[in-house]
Amino acid sequence: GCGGNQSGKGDKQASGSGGEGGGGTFIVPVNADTTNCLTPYDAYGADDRLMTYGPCYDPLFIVNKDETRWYLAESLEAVADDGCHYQMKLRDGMTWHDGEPITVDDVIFSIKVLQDGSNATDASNVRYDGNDLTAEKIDDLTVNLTLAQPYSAFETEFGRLQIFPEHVFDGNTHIIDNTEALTKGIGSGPFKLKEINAGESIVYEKYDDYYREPASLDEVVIKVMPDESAQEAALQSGEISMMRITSQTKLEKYQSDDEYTVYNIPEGRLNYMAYNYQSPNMKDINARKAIALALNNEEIVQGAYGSEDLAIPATNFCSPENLYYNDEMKGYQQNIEEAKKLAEETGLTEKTLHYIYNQNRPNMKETAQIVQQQLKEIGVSVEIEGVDSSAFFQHLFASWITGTPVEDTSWDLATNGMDQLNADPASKLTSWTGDNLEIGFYVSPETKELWKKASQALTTEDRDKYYKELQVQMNEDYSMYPMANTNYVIAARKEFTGLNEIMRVPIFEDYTKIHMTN
Amino acid sequence: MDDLLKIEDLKISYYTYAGEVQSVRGVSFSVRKGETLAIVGESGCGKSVTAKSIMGLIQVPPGEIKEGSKILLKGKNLLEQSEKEWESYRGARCAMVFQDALTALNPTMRIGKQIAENITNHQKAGKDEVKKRVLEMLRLVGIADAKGCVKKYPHELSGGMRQRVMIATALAGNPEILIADEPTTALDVTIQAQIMDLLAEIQQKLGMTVILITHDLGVVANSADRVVVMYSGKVVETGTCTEIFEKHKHPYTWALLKAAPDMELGSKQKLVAIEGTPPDLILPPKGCPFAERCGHCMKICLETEAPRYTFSKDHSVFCWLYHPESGYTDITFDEGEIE
Amino acid sequence: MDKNQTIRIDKHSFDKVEKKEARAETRYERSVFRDVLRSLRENKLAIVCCVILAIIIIASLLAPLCPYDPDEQDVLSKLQPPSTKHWFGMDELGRDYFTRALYGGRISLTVGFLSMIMSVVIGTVIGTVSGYMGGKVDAFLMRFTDIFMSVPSFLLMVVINALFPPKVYSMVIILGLFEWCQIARITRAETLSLKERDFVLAAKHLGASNVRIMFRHIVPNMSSSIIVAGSLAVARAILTESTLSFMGLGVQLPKASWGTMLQGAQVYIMDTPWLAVFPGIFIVATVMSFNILGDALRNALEPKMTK
Amino acid sequence: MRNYIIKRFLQLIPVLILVSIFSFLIIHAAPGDPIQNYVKPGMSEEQIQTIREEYGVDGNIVKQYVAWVGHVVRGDLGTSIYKNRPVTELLAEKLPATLILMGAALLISLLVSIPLGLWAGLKKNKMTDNIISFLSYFGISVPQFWLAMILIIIFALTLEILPSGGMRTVNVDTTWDLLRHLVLPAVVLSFSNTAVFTRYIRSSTISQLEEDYVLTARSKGTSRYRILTRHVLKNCLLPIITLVGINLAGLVCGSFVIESVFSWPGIGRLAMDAVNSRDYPLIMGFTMFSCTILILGNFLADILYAVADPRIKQGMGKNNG
Amino acid sequence: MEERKPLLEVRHLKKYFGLGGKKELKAVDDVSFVIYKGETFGIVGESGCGKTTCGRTCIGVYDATGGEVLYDGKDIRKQTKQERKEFTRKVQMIFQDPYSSLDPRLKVHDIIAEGMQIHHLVSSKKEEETMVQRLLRQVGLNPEHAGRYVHEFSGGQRQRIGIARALAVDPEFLLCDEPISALDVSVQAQIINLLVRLQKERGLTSVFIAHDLSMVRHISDRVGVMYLGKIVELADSQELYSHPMHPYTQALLSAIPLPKPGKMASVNRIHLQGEPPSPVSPPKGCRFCTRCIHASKQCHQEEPELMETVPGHFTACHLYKKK
Ligand SMILES: Nc1ncnc2c1ncn2[C@@H]1O[C@H](COP(=O)(O)OP(=O)(O)OP(=O)(O)O)[C@@H](O)[C@H]1O
Ligand SMILES: Nc1ncnc2c1ncn2[C@@H]1O[C@H](COP(=O)(O)OP(=O)(O)OP(=O)(O)O)[C@@H](O)[C@H]1O
Ligand SMILES: [Mg+2]
Ligand SMILES: [Mg+2]
Repeated sequence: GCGGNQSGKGDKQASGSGGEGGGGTFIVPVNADTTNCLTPYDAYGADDRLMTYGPCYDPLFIVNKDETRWYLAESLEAVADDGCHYQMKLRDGMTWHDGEPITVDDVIFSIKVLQDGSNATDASNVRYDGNDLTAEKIDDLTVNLTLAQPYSAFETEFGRLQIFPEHVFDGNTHIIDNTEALTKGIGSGPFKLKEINAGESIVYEKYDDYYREPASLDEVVIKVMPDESAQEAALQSGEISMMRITSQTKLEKYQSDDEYTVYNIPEGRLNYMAYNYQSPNMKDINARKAIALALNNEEIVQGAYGSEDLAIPATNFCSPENLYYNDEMKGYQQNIEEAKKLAEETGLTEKTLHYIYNQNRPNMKETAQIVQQQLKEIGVSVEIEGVDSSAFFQHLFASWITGTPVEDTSWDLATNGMDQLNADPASKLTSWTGDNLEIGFYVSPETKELWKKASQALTTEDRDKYYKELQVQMNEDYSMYPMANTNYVIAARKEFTGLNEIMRVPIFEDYTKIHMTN
Repeated sequence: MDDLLKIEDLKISYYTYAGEVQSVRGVSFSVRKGETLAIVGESGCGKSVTAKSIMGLIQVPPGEIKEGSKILLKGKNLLEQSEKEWESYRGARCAMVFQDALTALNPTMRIGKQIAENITNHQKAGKDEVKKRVLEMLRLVGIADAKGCVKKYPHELSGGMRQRVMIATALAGNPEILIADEPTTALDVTIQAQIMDLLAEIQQKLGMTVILITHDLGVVANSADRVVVMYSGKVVETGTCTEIFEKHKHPYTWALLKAAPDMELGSKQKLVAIEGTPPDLILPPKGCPFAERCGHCMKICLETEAPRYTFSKDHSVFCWLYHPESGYTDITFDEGEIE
Repeated sequence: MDKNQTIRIDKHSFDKVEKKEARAETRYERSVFRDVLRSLRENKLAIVCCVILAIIIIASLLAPLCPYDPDEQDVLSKLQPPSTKHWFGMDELGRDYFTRALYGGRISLTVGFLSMIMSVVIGTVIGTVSGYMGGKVDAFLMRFTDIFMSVPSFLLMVVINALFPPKVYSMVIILGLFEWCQIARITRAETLSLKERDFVLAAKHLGASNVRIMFRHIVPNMSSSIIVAGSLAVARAILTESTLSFMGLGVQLPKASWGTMLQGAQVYIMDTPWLAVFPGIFIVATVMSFNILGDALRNALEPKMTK
Repeated sequence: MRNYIIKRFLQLIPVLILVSIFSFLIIHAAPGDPIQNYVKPGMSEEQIQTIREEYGVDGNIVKQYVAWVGHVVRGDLGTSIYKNRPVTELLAEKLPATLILMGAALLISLLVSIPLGLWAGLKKNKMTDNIISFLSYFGISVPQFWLAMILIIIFALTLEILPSGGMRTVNVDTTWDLLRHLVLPAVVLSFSNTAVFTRYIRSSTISQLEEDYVLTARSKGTSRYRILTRHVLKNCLLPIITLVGINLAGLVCGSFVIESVFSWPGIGRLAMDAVNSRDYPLIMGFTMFSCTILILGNFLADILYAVADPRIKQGMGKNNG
Repeated sequence: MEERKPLLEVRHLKKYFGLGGKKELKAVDDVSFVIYKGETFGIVGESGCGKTTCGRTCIGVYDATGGEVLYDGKDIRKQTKQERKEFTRKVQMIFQDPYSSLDPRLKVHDIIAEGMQIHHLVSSKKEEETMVQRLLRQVGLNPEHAGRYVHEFSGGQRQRIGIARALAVDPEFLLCDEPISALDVSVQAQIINLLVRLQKERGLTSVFIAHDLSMVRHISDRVGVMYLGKIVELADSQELYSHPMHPYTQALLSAIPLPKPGKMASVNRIHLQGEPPSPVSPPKGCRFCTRCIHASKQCHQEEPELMETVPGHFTACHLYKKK
């Protein structure tokens, strides 16, 4: 059978008939307009982009806490034990959507594009602690990879690279201006591009020559829908097939509604509150401690998220999804008396702290307001300001972004989130612990030292040891306040199944797992 | 008597925020076929309202024509007509020319169309026929370039031309009665004379009945057969033109005539002024409306409305001075009498 | 002949009445203010609006009398529907929604009023000076006004909003900044016609200075237009504030304005619609009342209508 | 007439220049570095500088402005920093959707407000008038986004007769489908304009009905209906032309919100994205674009008005304020 | 009256209004006359012929486009600031429209006192009050009227307030611009009587503008007749009315409808043809030539000058050239 809109109302084709063996159209909403580029060279950190590229491009392989899943790559082996030399093999017989074979040349090309500064993209997949990964072709399917120094997160980072075809760009690694090629969307994944409706939607259709079992769905549509309530309306009217849920009310509503299935997928994300180490108000460790002790994390999570399905209180800089999660840590315990005392001693009570949050992220506003209220209890007044993503990151990561130390004391506290799906925290820490690149919160010299050791350690045991120490150290430094480990919760129309097997959110690693039933 | 139009006890009020404005308070007079009847009186005395009521143009929510008022056209009470009947009456049997021709013409409609409307409203006529008649009308009112005029908009014409167009419009329907409400007030003396001549000429040609409203006694003297003098919503004196100008009986008529300097005498003597202002129509005085400003005011004038005293077939006056007991039985107003 | 049988005539009826000294004037006690009041009183809708506005304003002023703290959270009872205890229910953080709506009214109304005052003052001064002085001054000021009229104000409001921290006063400034040009236009047009009026000419010919003419003769004579424009400006400012808030550019948390409340409610609109309904109704009722009052005032102040 | 048009047109230029300076200043005064989305860790100082130059965001503001104007004169609004595409191209791409929406909204406003306004004016102070007036007050007072949310709940979710957002159903490309998607956003966007127009037409109908020429027409025996259609209508509608010109601003700005709530792929959302990402060239491009629309709209309205109103045509050129 | 001292001399006065573009409206075009101390000078003419403009330009309310106005021998355009202020005190005007010439937002007291305040003619509030009350009584209003707003008054009363305002600064020259044309017949005489009385009492020099010829005749010593921005005839009023020379004056006088039935027919009515031309494009030659029954070829080409045809009687017409 096939999907389509022959059923009743024209806009309900998402829930239209799919045959036993599959079919159907799966419509995914994204918040930002991603229709202007279909080449995954700039996907870093932007959820919407990740979702957009997902159906069309496959990663090389994905390293998870428990397993490694192989996609375009067949194997990755260390060819020396200095932690710097690897050899990767691609699967045989894979083709791009235009029929050209997928080879090592494409891998090397993709690496070069990312490393080419003129493309202005993030190279963290292929550049580690400032040093480029080098690749050397052995044959069409084999490539040798060399690192400048050992890097614990290499496999995690490199594996998720979504390569793109060299021939489309005629081998020219400066691709940013090549609008035509960028929107061709010649990918390696289970779905190939059917049409782009600028600003509206991207329609992918099943790619029959896929190197694995072809997908069960006929089509995947990425639909641009910035407004959350519009998304919800669309979900209910069947115009989209699924949406992300961020509040307890909705969770309960969809859980109890037969029309929908709710999937609860850990996203390995930590939401934390940063103390601005540059702000004079936060320099004193006791000031940070006062704040940490004043907060009741349980209540914050309960208030802002409302359900364990959405988030659990975090105790620790790493998330439980992380390889080196230190599960012995308990987090900070609320102690109002102590907090009051410390706040008075450090003079916090006389000041007004400035708290910023990213208003484009869910649950942050609520968190901020609860923190504000809780700090009021110990006599610390806080003014909060929601800023949009770009301005927010400007505040938090100015030094990191520009590569030079930037003095920013306009804020004291900030809530942010970081995803740690990558099983190894190294890549995150790269940015925080580079030589002059402290971001947002306080990083002590001891922490830096520990990180260096951890990321360059060669054995898992060593890494585990150092990372666990690191977590304790950061806790003692009061370098940040871990708040919540969140889940990615999806409500999907009930005819779609298999969403729990997409493995990673929000990337939707494997669209072939999604089926449509009647 | 061949009264074409007879108005009996016409009472009209307007309801405003300030209260009920009794614009017309029991006016009666009649118009004979073929004559020119002038209504004079100062501003706000109810001349226009009376005229509008004859055309059935009183807006009913703010205004109200009181019970008992009658406007009889050949014996038929117009006030009992349906709206449909009014529509076929207006323009065809009775037409009106307004004071300010600029505002009275639709600014965004060509002259020709505005005139033609009066024709097409009342008779089924072909396009060419209508066109011909429009041109004929324009020529009748003395517009030489009738063809060019048809295509113009009102603002492109001078004041005198507009007034002519107004007259042409009114005449286009071949009405029996033409009401001219201050047709020349906005115009200069020389143009005024032209327009008045034109009206007289047309009246003679077509044998129309004309009701001329004005406050300029000079205009009246030159064109009216009979005159109705109004003051504060009431008729104070009626008579033929000569009777009014030479044998006037009402102190107001007299004062009105004396208020203008005499061109003949030309000396710098003091003008005869009527002191005070006309009464407020919201709370009109219960006696004679002019009593407060009248040099002959008697106690009874302030208390009771004056009855009608008739002096000839046409001449009658509403004034207590002519009551046999007043002691003024035979009054002629000389300069010395009222100071 | 004589139809006065019913009238009693006695001997003294025909006594001549001596001409009285110019009698005290006939009753003319009508004042503009009373006319306006009378006309407003006749306009039932306007009365209803006055009452609604009065209730909203007084309630907002009396907000501190509410038993609840607008910021106090009770996360366990969040998103409760309206009940006798919490009239408008609880919001997403378990705060009493009624109390917040009242405090929100304080902000929305403050923003509305202050920005109105700002735009009225700026607009009137610029419009009057421009219209009265004419020539180069006029050309300059009007080009200046044109700029404000021609830029897509909303976009710039958004940008400016990012520039200033979203405090109440910055909101006021931003709204005032883009509202005055309308008023400047209106006052300029009126000034142009007023300055040709004979009484201005008379004052000028008496040697009055420009400032005196502008502020003693012209501005008072435009007061009705200014009042009307002002009432509409309040309405528009409240609406724009709520739209900005809705776009996430509102006042600082945890303070609420009706707009920020709506923004918060938007996410929950499917599940807890009352969160959107209550502030929405407040906005509509207030803005509508100001609009209706503005129009009623216009009618009342229209000289044609009063006489 | 021709001179007037030319003169009036030339007057637009200084306004556009001033607006551009003004917007440039404001936009560049906003905090946030436009290229921060663009700079990625590990980039060198020179690379960053190159990028700055490329997007015209280096050097002092005067230099930036001059450079920008230089490009604009050549029809080049620069390259969007965030989207990395020519601004003109981006605008052109989104323009049809916005124009469809704005056009539909305008059309609805006029189609609804003209009969309603005339009717209300004719039945002044009667029940119909009161109801229409109340509705139009409501229309002016209701926040658009709020109305949008409510209408979505009613028509898309409860009654399920209209789609809740977007411009087309995926894989369906019919006009009918487009119309169905257009209904709600266009209605919401037109709402306040409809209300304003209705009020305006109502009051101008009332005042036109009080004009002397109506009395003249009646004295010719013209029926009420004919007076309304032949005499009053045109005179009432003339001022609406200007009103439409002025209200274009409302349409452009309204589309910001509406397009976001209804996921309408138009220019408004592009602008919001641009603001959020401090995409200076795109913001400027958008500002200049909508400003041009507004100015041209008003210009056209003036000309149209003059053409349609015989009184003005003559005195044209008289007011050069 | 041999020793007549000129108070206001007008020489070749021009006032054009720009209509945008190159078009100009020549409201007053090359007008010269003299007003002597103590006299009343009347100006008549059809509406729109430039009477108001002429009057206002003479007293400096409008800036002249050309020509000069000498007041007491001094050019009013070359006044110092101080002189200008003094001039605004000495020269006052009364307006045509009693409704628009009084500020509706001010009380009568403030309207009348404004001039005194500006020129510091009173030193205290008390004095100001007495002055205002005296003025009100002088113009026939009650002192208690001072506390009212103008809209509470009738047209005639308003015109009195306007007169009181003008008199408040104790002027020596009064421009009366159609002070009665907006008033009812019954009130006109009141105002005229008042003006005549005040002029006599205060020895004012005045200009009286009207289109009502009989009123002008009643009040003026000398009269100028305007047509389309020009003075076409100027003479003693007695002389002018009894021996009008310019065809236009003749037509004008003959067109006045006399309130005597049958009178009109006896006078030889001159029927003017056509409409007055627009001041934007006045005819070449004599302005009146388009409507004049005597118009000759010369009239269409040459503009006649204002000449003294009879002693004290000036006419601008080619008919009288030879004399
Ligand atoms: N539509 C109206 N609403 C309220 N009052 C009105 C209306 N029309 C006329 N009046 C009042 O009725 C009275 C008589 O008015 P009318 O127009 O008949 O006077 P008039 O004699 O024609 O005066 P004029 O010479 O000024 O034209 C006036 O006091 C006027 O105020
Ligand atoms: N401010 C102005 N701008 C342009 N034209 C003007 C202005 N004032 C007067 N005019 C024109 O100048 C001419 C003379 O006007 P003015 O008012 O002096 O005439 P008037 O003789 O006083 O007429 P009326 O008897 O109607 O008062 C008229 O055609 C008039 O339209
Ligand atoms: Mg009248
Ligand atoms: Mg004049």
